[in-house]
This record gives sequence, C-alpha cells and structure tokens, in this order.
Amino acid sequence: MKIYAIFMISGLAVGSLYALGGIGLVVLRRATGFLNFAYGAIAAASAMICWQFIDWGFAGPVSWLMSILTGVILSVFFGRYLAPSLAWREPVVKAVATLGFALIILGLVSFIWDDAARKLVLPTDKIGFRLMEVRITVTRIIAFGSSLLIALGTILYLEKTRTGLQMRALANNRAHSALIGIPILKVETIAWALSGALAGFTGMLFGDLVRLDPTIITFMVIPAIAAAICGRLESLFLTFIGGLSIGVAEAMLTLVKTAAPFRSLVAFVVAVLVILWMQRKQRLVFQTED
Amino acid sequence: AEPECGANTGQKATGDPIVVGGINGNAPPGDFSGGTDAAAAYFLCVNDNGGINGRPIKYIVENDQWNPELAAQVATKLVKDDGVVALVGNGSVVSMAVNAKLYKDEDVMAMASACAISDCYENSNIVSTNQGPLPSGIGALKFAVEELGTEHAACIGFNIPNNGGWACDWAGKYMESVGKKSTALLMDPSAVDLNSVYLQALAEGVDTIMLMLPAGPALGILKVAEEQDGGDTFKWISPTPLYDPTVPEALGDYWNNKLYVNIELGPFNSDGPDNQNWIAVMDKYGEDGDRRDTFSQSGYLSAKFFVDTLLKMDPAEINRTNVTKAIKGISGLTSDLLCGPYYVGDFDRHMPNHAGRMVVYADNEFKVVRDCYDIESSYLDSIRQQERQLKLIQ
Amino acid sequence: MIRISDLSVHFGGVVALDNITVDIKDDIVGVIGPNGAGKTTLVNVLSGFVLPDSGTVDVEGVDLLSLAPHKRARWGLARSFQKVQTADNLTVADNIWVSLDTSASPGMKKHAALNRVLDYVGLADMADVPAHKLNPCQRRMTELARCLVASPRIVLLDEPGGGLSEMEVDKLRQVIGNIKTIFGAQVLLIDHDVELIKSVCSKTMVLDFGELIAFGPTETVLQDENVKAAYLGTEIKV
Amino acid sequence: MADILNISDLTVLTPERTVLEKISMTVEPGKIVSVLGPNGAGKSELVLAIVGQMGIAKGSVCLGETSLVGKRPENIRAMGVAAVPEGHQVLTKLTVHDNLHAAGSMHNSNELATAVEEAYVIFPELRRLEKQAAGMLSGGQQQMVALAQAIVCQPKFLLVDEMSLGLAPIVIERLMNVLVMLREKGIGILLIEQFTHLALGISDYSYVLNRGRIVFSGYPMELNENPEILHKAYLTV
Amino acid sequence: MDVISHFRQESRTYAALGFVAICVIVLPVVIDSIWVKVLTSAVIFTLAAYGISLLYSQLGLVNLSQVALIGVGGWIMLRLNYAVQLPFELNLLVSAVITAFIGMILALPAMRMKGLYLALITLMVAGGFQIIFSAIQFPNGGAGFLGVALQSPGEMRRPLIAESDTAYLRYSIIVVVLGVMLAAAHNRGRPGRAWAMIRKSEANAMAAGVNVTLYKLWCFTLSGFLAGVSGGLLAGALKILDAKSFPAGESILLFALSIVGGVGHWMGAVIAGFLYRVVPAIFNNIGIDADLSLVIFGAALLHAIMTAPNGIAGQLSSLFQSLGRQNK
Ligand SMILES: Nc1ncnc2c1ncn2[C@@H]1O[C@H](COP(=O)(O)OP(=O)(O)OP(=O)(O)O)[C@@H](O)[C@H]1O
Ligand SMILES: Nc1ncnc2c1ncn2[C@@H]1O[C@H](COP(=O)(O)OP(=O)(O)OP(=O)(O)O)[C@@H](O)[C@H]1O
Ligand SMILES: [Mg+2]
Ligand SMILES: [Mg+2]
Repeated sequence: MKIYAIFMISGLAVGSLYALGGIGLVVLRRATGFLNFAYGAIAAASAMICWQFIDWGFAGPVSWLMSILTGVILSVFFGRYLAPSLAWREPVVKAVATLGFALIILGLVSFIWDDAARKLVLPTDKIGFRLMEVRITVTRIIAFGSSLLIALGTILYLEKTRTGLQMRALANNRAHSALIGIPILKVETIAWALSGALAGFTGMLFGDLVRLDPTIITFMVIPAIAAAICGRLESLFLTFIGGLSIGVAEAMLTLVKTAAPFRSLVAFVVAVLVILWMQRKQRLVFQTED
Repeated sequence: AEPECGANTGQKATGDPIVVGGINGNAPPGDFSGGTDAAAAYFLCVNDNGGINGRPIKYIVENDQWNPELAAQVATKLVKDDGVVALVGNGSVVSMAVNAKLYKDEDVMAMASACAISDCYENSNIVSTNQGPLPSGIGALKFAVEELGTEHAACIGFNIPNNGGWACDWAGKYMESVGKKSTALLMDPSAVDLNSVYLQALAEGVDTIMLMLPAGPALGILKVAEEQDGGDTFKWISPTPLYDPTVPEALGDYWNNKLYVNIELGPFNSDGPDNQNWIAVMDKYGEDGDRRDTFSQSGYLSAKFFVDTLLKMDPAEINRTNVTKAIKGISGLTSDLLCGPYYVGDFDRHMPNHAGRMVVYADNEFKVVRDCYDIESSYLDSIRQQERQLKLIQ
Repeated sequence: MIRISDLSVHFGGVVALDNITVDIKDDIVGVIGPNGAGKTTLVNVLSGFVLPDSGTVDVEGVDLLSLAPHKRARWGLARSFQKVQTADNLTVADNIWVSLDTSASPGMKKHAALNRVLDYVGLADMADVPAHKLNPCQRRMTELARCLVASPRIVLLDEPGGGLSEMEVDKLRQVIGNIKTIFGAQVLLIDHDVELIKSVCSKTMVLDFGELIAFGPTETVLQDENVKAAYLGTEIKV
Repeated sequence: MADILNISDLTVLTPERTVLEKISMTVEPGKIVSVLGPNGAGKSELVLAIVGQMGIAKGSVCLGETSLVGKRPENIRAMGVAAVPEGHQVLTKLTVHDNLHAAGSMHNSNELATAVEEAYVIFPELRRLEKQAAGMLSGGQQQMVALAQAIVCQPKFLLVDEMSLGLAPIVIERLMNVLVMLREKGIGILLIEQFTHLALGISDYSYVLNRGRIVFSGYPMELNENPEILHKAYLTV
Repeated sequence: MDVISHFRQESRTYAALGFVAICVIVLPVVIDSIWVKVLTSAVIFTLAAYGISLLYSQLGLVNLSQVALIGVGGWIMLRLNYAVQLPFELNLLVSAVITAFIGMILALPAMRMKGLYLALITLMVAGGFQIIFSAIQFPNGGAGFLGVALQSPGEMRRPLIAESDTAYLRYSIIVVVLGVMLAAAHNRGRPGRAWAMIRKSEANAMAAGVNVTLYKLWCFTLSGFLAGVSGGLLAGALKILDAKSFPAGESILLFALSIVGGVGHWMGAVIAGFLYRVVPAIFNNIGIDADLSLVIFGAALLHAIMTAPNGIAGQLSSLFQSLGRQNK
C-alpha cells in the first residue's frame, strides 16, 4: 500500500511538471501559432540561473525571481526579434526554427555551467509532512497546486478577457487579425512573456524535484508536448489532466518489472492514442490550412 | 613543490616531436576529460625537462562527446592521419568499444586512464590505469558485505551493455559467490525521473544501494533519497565516480557517515610522492578548469609510466612498432597511487589495477576507512594468470 | 438522369438539406438559392464529401452514395469547388493529367483528349504554364478542363462565375453551354449570377434553408414569387 | 470638414512585377467611389496597400494631413480606414460572435457592445449563427461576417473588395442599401465590384484600373453612356 | 516551395552527373581518412534527408521520426548481420523493406492528419523509439533475439567489394544516388501529380479520382524505405550503433536541416547531409568547443530558416538563374 502511495506522489510531482510545461506550450501556441521547442531550453537556463544565484548566496526569493525573469527575457527576446520574420511560414517551420533557438540556449548554458556535480535545493524541500509514512515536501505541493491554479487561471484569462480573445484570433489567422485591427505585437509579446514565465517556473521546479541537468531539462519539452497533445494543443484543462496522468502512469509502471524499462513510453503512447481519438470523426481538409 | 618530470633536466626539449594522442569524452552525462588534462600537463612538464632524451612530446587530444560516430572519426584521425606512436590518458565511455579493432589493426597501444566499459579491459591493445566500475564496484560491495552487513544490494547503473550491464552483472556474480543477493536496476542514461529509480530499489526491498553511475545522476538519486529520508533506510555505497572534489559541497551534512565510496587510486590529500608530484604538476602545468579527480591522478600516472618507458628507448628508434613493443614490455611498475603493481604484457586483455581503498563521506570530506585491499572475482582469473606469468604474484 | 429522394443533411442544429426529392433529366440544370441554402452541401453529398443523414441518390441504376468519393470520380462524376483549387506547382497540363491518370476510360487517347479540352477552354497555348502564374479566370478554366477531360457523365459546378468579370463570364457561358454536345456530360450549375443561369440552364431548382422551394423551367422559376422573396429580392437590374 | 482619403502616385512592386503604378485617387467622406477593372488589374493590391498589408514602393496615402504609409495595419484601422479583403476572409476557428468582438479592439467594452449590435441589425441572419464556427459557414455567410467585422470598427472610410462575390442577389441588394446608408452617415467608401452596373448604379465617382494603371477616371454616367471605355479596359488584358 | 522549377532540366542533369562523378572518383583519394568517415556519414544521411524532403515538398507532410527510422533500419541490419550469413546487399534490402513497412504502419494513424498534428505524431513515434532503443539496445553479436552481449561486440560485415573505408564511401554514394533516382522517378510521373493535387487540397484530389489514402501511404513508405537504406548503410559504416545516437531531438534537427538545405531538390538533401555531419566535424576539427559549436550551429540554423524560404538550394538555383539571364 505504502509503496503505491509513494509512487503516486512521485508521479504526481513529475506529472505536474509535464502539465506546467504543456500549459506553457499551449498558451503560446494558441496566441502565436508557435510550438516552442525551445521551451525546455529556456526552462533549463532558468533553472541554472536559479542555482547560480543561490550559489552566490542570494536570498531564495531573489533567485526564484531571477529564474522566472530569465524565462521571460529569453522567451520575449525570441518572440519580439526573431519570431516576426517567421510569422508567415507554416507552423511546422516555425516550430523547427525554435529548435535553432533551443540549440543556442542549450549550448550557452552547458558552456557556462560545465557539468560539475550540482543540485538545486529550495527551502521548501526541507519543510514537509508525512502522509502514509511518505514524506511530502512543500515543493511538491507547490508543483501540484501551482500547475492546477495556473491551468485554471489561464483558462479564464483566454476565455473571458479580450486579450484572450485576441490571442485566439491571432492564432487562427494572423494576417486577417492584423487587418481587423488587433494589435499583434502587443498581444504576442504578452503571450511570449507569459509562456516564458511558465518556462522559468517549470525549469526551477524541475531542477529541484527531478534533476538539475540542462540537457535533460531541455528535452523534457518532448513529454511536455505529449501532455499538450492530450489537450489537442488547445484545451488547457485536458493538458493538465494529460500531464498528470502521464506522470502517474509512468511512475506506477515502475512496479511492473518487465515494463519498467519501457515506462517512459507512456507519454508517447498516450499522446498518439489521443490524436487517434481526436481524428476519428474529423472532416476532410478542403484546402491546405497551415 | 617543484614538479619532477621525465629526466627532470630542467632543459627545454627541442628535437623533432614525438606525436602522442588522447581521446576523452566530455559531454552530458559525464566529463571524462580529467585523464587527458593531467597527461597533457605532465607532458608539458616533461618537455620542459629534457623531453624524451631531447625530443619533445606533441600531445593531440580529441573529444568524442559521448558520440560513437565522432569517436571513430577522431580515432581514425589520430591513428591514421596524425600517425601517433601511442594513445595516452584516454577517458571515454564509447570510444574504446568503437576503436578497439582499429588499435589492434594499426598495432598502436592505448594507455587509457578513465575507462568505464568492458572493451577497455578485454582488448590486446588497450590497458587502463583506472579500475573501471567492475573491480571498484565489487570492492565497494566487498566492504559493504564485510563491514556493513549487506544482505541484498541493488546495483543501479546505466543500461549500457558494456558498462552498467557488464559491471552489475559481475557484481551480481560476486554477491552470489559470497552467498548474498543482488538486483541490477539498469536505467536509461537520459531517463528523466530519478525518483522512480530510487523507488524501484525501495520496491525491491534491498538493504544496500550501490550507485554504479557518474557523479551527476548519482547525486540526483541521493537527493531523492534525502527528500524521502532514505539515508538510513539503506546502506549507500558507490564505486569511484562519487569520489570527486566537487561532490562534498553538493552532498551536505545529511550524508555524514552514510555514504561509502571505493576509490581506485590514492586519496587526493595523501602525501605519497606521486600524489604530491601530481598536485605539483597540475599546479604548474595544468590549466584552470582542469578537473582534479581520480581520472586526473590516473592520467598523470599513465603519462608518467609512458614517459618512463620511452626514456629507456633509443630516441632515434621511437616509432609506433617499437613503442607498442616497449609498452607491452612494461611490468612491475609501482606507485603510491596504486595498491598493486602496474604492468601490461603481451596479453589479449589487461586489468592491472583491481585493488582499491574505501572512504566514507563526513563533514565535507572523505576519510579513508579501509586501506588497500584486493577483490575476489572469477572475472580476474585470467588476470591472476598473467600476474603469475609475469612473476608479480606466486 | 439523376434521381434524388428524401435527401437530408444536418450540421448540428443547422438543417442544410431538408428532404430533397427531385429527378434531374435535363442537360444543364441550375441550382440557386440564398447564402447558406444548402447548394454546396448538395454538391458535397453528390460527390461524397458529406454523408447525408438519410435519402438516396440513383444515377442510371447506380447507387451513388455507396461509392467512395474517388470511386465516384472514376465512375464519371466530376466537380469543381466554390473556392478554385488548382495545384499551384503543377503546370496546367499536369493539373488536367491527374484526371486522365485516374478516370480515363481504357481505350482513351489521352494526349488527344488533353489537347481537345485545352482548345475547348482556350488554354491551348498555356499548357506548360505553372498554375501559380494564372489569373483567377484561367484557374477556373483549368479546373473546368480537369473536370471535362475524361468525358465524365455528370459535372457539378459550384459558382464557377464567382469573382469573374462580365467579359470572362461571357466566355464561361460558352464553355458551359456546349459541355453536353462536346463531352456528353450532364451539368449541375450553382451560381449567384442569375444572368448566367438564365442563359444556359433549361431548368433550375431553388433551395432555401435546405428546402427545395421551386423546380422547373428557368424562366417560370425566376418569376415565382417565393423565389423573388427568398432569393432575387425586388429585382435589382440583372 | 472631415478628413479626405488621398492617394497620390502610389506604386506597389512585387518581386516579379509592378502591380500598381502611379495611382492617384481621392475618396471623400459621404461618397462612394467604385474601382473597376479586369482580374489581375491590381484592385486587391490597391486595397491591401492602403491598409498597410502590402509594401508601398513609392507615393503617398494620406488621411487628411496624416500619412498612412508605413503605419501598422491595426493603427490604420484604428484611425478609421477599414478594409474588407477579397474572398470571404474570416477567423475560421472562432465563432461568429467572437469574430465580431475580435474586430473591435479599438473600442472600450461598452462601445464594442453597441458596435456589434449595429452589425447584427444590418445582418440579422448572423445572429442566428452566433455560436457557429465561422469556418463552417457558407461562402456567402462568411462574406457577411467579413463585412460585419468592418462595420464593427465604425470606420471613416470603408474599402470593400469584390463585395458581391458569392452573394445572393437579395443579399447584394441589401448590401448596396447598407452602403448607401453608410454613405448617408458620412462614411467614404471605396468599392471594388465585378458587377459593373451595380457599382456604377450607386457610386458617385469611378476609376477603371488595368494592368496596375488608371485608364479612366470620371463620373459613372460617362461610363454608362460610352461603355466601350470599359470594354477596351477589359479586353486589353 | 519547389526548387525544381527553378532549374532548367538538362543543366540540372549535367550538374548532378558531374557532382556524383567527382564524389565517387576524386574525393575518396584526395581527402584524409577522417574525412572519408565523415563524408560517408554525410552521404548516408543525405538519403534519409531526401526522404524527408520528398514527403514535405510533395505532400506538405512533416516527418519528425526519420532519424528514429534510420535507427530501425540499422537495428534490423545489425540483427541480420549477426543472425544470417547473407550478402550485405540482401540484408540492406531486407532492412529497407521492413523499415518501409514500419514507416507505413506508423503513417496509418496519421493518414487524416495534416501539418503540426502529423508532425507531432511522428515526433511522439520518434520519442517512443528513443526509449525502445535504449531499453533493448542495438545487437552486437550476443545471443537471443535481441542479440545484445555484455562484452566487446562481434564483427559487422561490409560488402566484399567495399571492405575499406574509401571503397565503402564510394559504395554508399552509389547506393544513395540509386535511392534518390528511385524517388525522383516517382516525382516525375503519376504519383508526383497525385501528390501535388493532394497537397493543394485532399477534397480536390478525391474529386479528381485520386485515392488519397493510398498515395499518402505510398509516399510515407517510400520515405521510410530511404530511411531504412540509410540505416543499413550506417550500420555498415560504423559497425556499432549506439542507442544514444537516435533520439527524437536528432529527428527534429534533421528535418530542420532539410528545410535549410531546401526541400524538393536533391541538392537540398545533399546540403542537409553536409550540414548534419560535415559541419560539426569541421567545428570539432578546428577545435571549437563542443558547446559553442552547438551555439553557432543553432544560430546558423535559425538564420537560414528565417532568411532563405526556399533553403540554400533555392538560393543557389536562383543564383544560377540570374547568371543564366546575364549570359543571354
Ligand atoms: N461542414 C459544415 N459544418 C457545419 N455546418 C455546415 C457545414 N457546411 C455547411 N454548413 C452549414 O450548412 C448550411 C448550408 O451551407 P452551404 O455551403 O450548402 O450553403 P450554400 O448554399 O453553398 O451557400 P453559398 O451560396 O453562400 O455558398 C449553411 O448554414 C452552413 O453554415
Ligand atoms: N504577392 C504577389 N506577388 C506577385 N504577384 C501578385 C501578388 N499578389 C497579386 N499578384 C498579381 O498582381 C495582379 C493584381 O492582383 P489583384 O488580385 O489585385 O487583381 P484584381 O485587380 O484584384 O483582380 P481580381 O481580384 O478580380 O483577381 C494579379 O495578376 C496577381 O496575380
Ligand atoms: Mg456554396
Ligand atoms: Mg481582387
């Protein structure tokens, strides 16, 4: 019994991170049409910054702020200076372009912080309580709670506010949105900043809860995408659910000895199944979208 | 102190250079450049001290970035294009597997320093100064069984056949031979979630966890353990990789007297002549950013043995064939960094270094808890055979 | 002869086609109706892109609805789209060849057929021009040529006149007018250009909110009060 | 005295060719100006250039004293120059309701509400489709949404490209009346239309474009009286 | 989009022939042995890149699992090598066919997908293979079906006529050229037309009687076949394949480079292969830090995608064009 609980909790933590990642991706995608492969790299940079500031002996809050700020700056930099010249390309080309940005960040990060042994510790790790003999740190609570709140918050933001509406319009057809007078740059910058902040936050938690390793954080974008797919790159709530269930399923599979080595497959299997289910009654494509 | 290198003449070497190569693997998930860094420093020092009877050493180092394709390319470059007489200080997880055949075909010796895979110890033209995970791991287990009362150990390693697979396999055989249980938990090197690796061990109900991993992932698991307060739930042991100057800082007080590490070479703070000379060489000739880890000691030692061997040769006669012959002639060299003699010999496999020491982490440093001791494993049968042949043991 | 009976299509709440029953014998039949009346939907059902909720379509004893869209094309049902759709990176000739690849009858002389249709629509000298260089009218003509080249049995044209200038519409009128005589295909023509309908369609059907509110000789239909109310309005000078 | 939309020596180039050359025209408030010409004449480019969606090589576009050249589309829109582009362009994935609200970025929420309401009054059938995704609408219904979007931002000048394209005569008639009504409100309208007689019927002034040049400018009756001007223009494509 | 149209037919063929001739005859003898190895890899990946380019330029379909499929081809090749004593060519063919089949299976669910969704399905597939590879590892002459031994690997055979590195480079070039010609033949004829039509609008293609599903599958299968061949060749070139070499990230990278190279033209694929393998080797050779070269690489990638919509091949060809105009 206890063992299941432990796995559950560990799974929920990782799941929340996938969910957070997925949400950040979806927000950006809905507003700008960009699927940001650099999301993980941005998160990685933020995590390292956080570690660096703590290492320099800055107060916790300062370091956290810095890491989130890093996310925002990197993200907005791309959105403001590089993205516009890609605005008119197909979504896929946009996406692979962000890969270039990811490589740049990853390269710089691993150049600046050579892979010496490090670990990121937040004060919230020290505080915790026991539930069924399992120790749950506040950090895990934060990870779970924040991903839930952020999911809800963003949903309301996009559905209820005008910026939200403008974001959806933009994602749908940029040229026409411009024509009908939507302030593209403003809206897009907001979206990039938002998703950047999420990336920073995710990276920080990831570095603490899972592993402080730029490469690994960079490529966690792929399971995060899996989570986003569960939400059809649209629904934040489903993305949240998807992320969690992937995380939990992954952890639980560890108990099945034969399946254990393959447990990371869960994310991808789930994603593919979801897509299949999505397209089951999809109509014909009458004219090439994208 | 002033470093002592080669002939130690204090004269700069000016003759035509002897080309020597080295390959390291420096990229995530691990930095294996310590060996070549130290070798490079030592060679510089030698060139400032008369070189090889007047001939300086031109040391060319390549990085395979943990990428087999690249490993093959750079090895080809060194061996075929640059025409090195030998390779020294090599440290990599992929290179040896890819290039063993090349070295054999081209009859060039590799005096490696930072090996982690079977191919490094099971080929005629490769000899490594460090132990690698197999002896070091078994060494740690032996200590755990004898001193910590281990009954059932989990061997957590990378799922790389000739690395984690190989080492944990033989670790298992050892535990069997002493009538204990063991479970191999092999993880994907790029696995994201270390929690579940730790939890797996928990689920297996083991009493000891051996971290057969590079420092980074190992620390990751220790952090998880700390969060779950698993420091006393298990006995924690590990082969050499965790014996690294940067580790104590990352560990913190929680792990005081909880983490035991087997070390393949000397303690960093030992005042043995070779250890002191290693420090001196690194201080004077090393570059800042060079790592001062076990691999570094090992690289220094490989370079030293290599140079000592070349010094005995007629400088005019130094070419690949002769150098290879000379290296295979090495036998019975000793150093305070090693627990046993160093030798090569003309054999189809080499593992001169298999006896080590045990340290425990306490108060931001590692203390020796058991000095030089050898291990028992049927893996070493052929090695003991060699040693008898070379009259190193009865 | 196309026999449509009890054809109904719903999209969620919207009733796009409501129990349409009609027999189409004439060579060229017009389909008119206000926006959203269901004209395109009717074409989509006939060509297989929309599955009806109920009803049958029978052409010369063949149950059309049982065939997959591409099978219908091979059987001899060609259609054009409201938004003109030519493959930009193919030449005019290649655009037309696609139909020959799939739907040419066994004995057919393909090159001859190609040249004939090119002449017919007046693109003979543009055969090797890539489609992205064409103007809207030439694209329409290419699409028409693609529909006609394999001598189909039925041609469905969805607003071919859309966006064409009046001169170009005159040309279009010629092309559509002679389809039956040259290619022997029966034509169903949707358009909002009542002039065009008037001049080429012997009979016309009028849809409104998915209902067939009138069907008969074009003149009479255009005088029908319901039709005026629903579609034409108080006769702007067309 | 409200501003005048003034275009002088406008030249637009694409990599391949000159799309517009030295176009000069003025649209006054409360007037309907029709632009006629064969396919490929450059009419759509004219519209896109004015609202800042196509680069302007030479020449000027001024709203009163202020130049629109180089301004961002949303700003031009905010200044009161709204275009309805060719070919039923709408936000396909959004509902009709959202389409109209998205078009009102320049308003505060009360203004927006009233503006949208006005649009619904002009196009009652859209109210019925409020919850439909615009992409699912019929061609004509989409054209209505496109027009409604322009009306929502209560422009000073309205540029309509191919207004009647794909619309039922009854709708066209109503739209013509809508234009007339807007004209009454003092809105200046630039109308591009393939049904020349419709256009000439309601416009106060006309230009005929061919191959990117103005080949005629004058009062509609001149064209009605001697149609060969038009015919020449259309035939020499 | 399609670079082909820029090129005048015959001049293109001459260019191609000359290019191949140089590669086969001259290159292998003049360059250092390291570059022989590097070029071999580059050539091999060129074929896979051409598969990507085929899907993208013809159908607008995005394949982010090509490197994973190369891995599959390589896995099968190694497996066959240790299992049976058949000639290299036969093993290569079998690996390619099976890979093509797998590629087709994977395509099945994606049949109705377009654009980003399809891309993501393939990305998920790539991610899946990454896990599978590192779980089961590549055969190295061990026992059992997986054939993984916990010690030094066995011997991967090369073609009898191409034992040496240089010979193998020549061999690979020829195989790759054959592969490209096979694909190019498709573009010219009936499938090419059908694909173009589907690309513009599936509905329109159906209306024209094209069996959309069939032709889409066909294109995927072909692309998978090319990936399989590359995988087989790669196994022969490296003799040992490593699970780490085929992660999802690499698949994205190869696609990106195909875009940068320029889709729809063999030259684009060649450029992609060059960028993917030769450029990093050059960086490494002139001693640029691995991390920094990653930065340079990423920046170049980004820049190329932003500035050259038709890829480098596109720019080159329009350059040739303008030269051609000046001559006249
Ligand atoms: N795929 C679809 N999903 C949902 N509703 C649809 C779909 N296609 C059409 N409709 C609805 O069905 C009705 C009929 O559409 P249709 O396109 O047939 O009209 P139409 O007669 O072609 O109009 P127009 O003359 O403007 O083209 C419209 O109300 C439209 O909103
Ligand atoms: N981006 C572009 N690049 C190159 N040529 C273009 C571009 N956009 C339009 N053209 C060409 O410029 C010419 C003018 O196009 P435009 O759409 O304005 O014609 P038009 O007068 O609006 O006629 P219609 O709208 O009835 O087709 C056409 O030949 C068109 O093909
Ligand atoms: Mg319609
Ligand atoms: Mg136009």
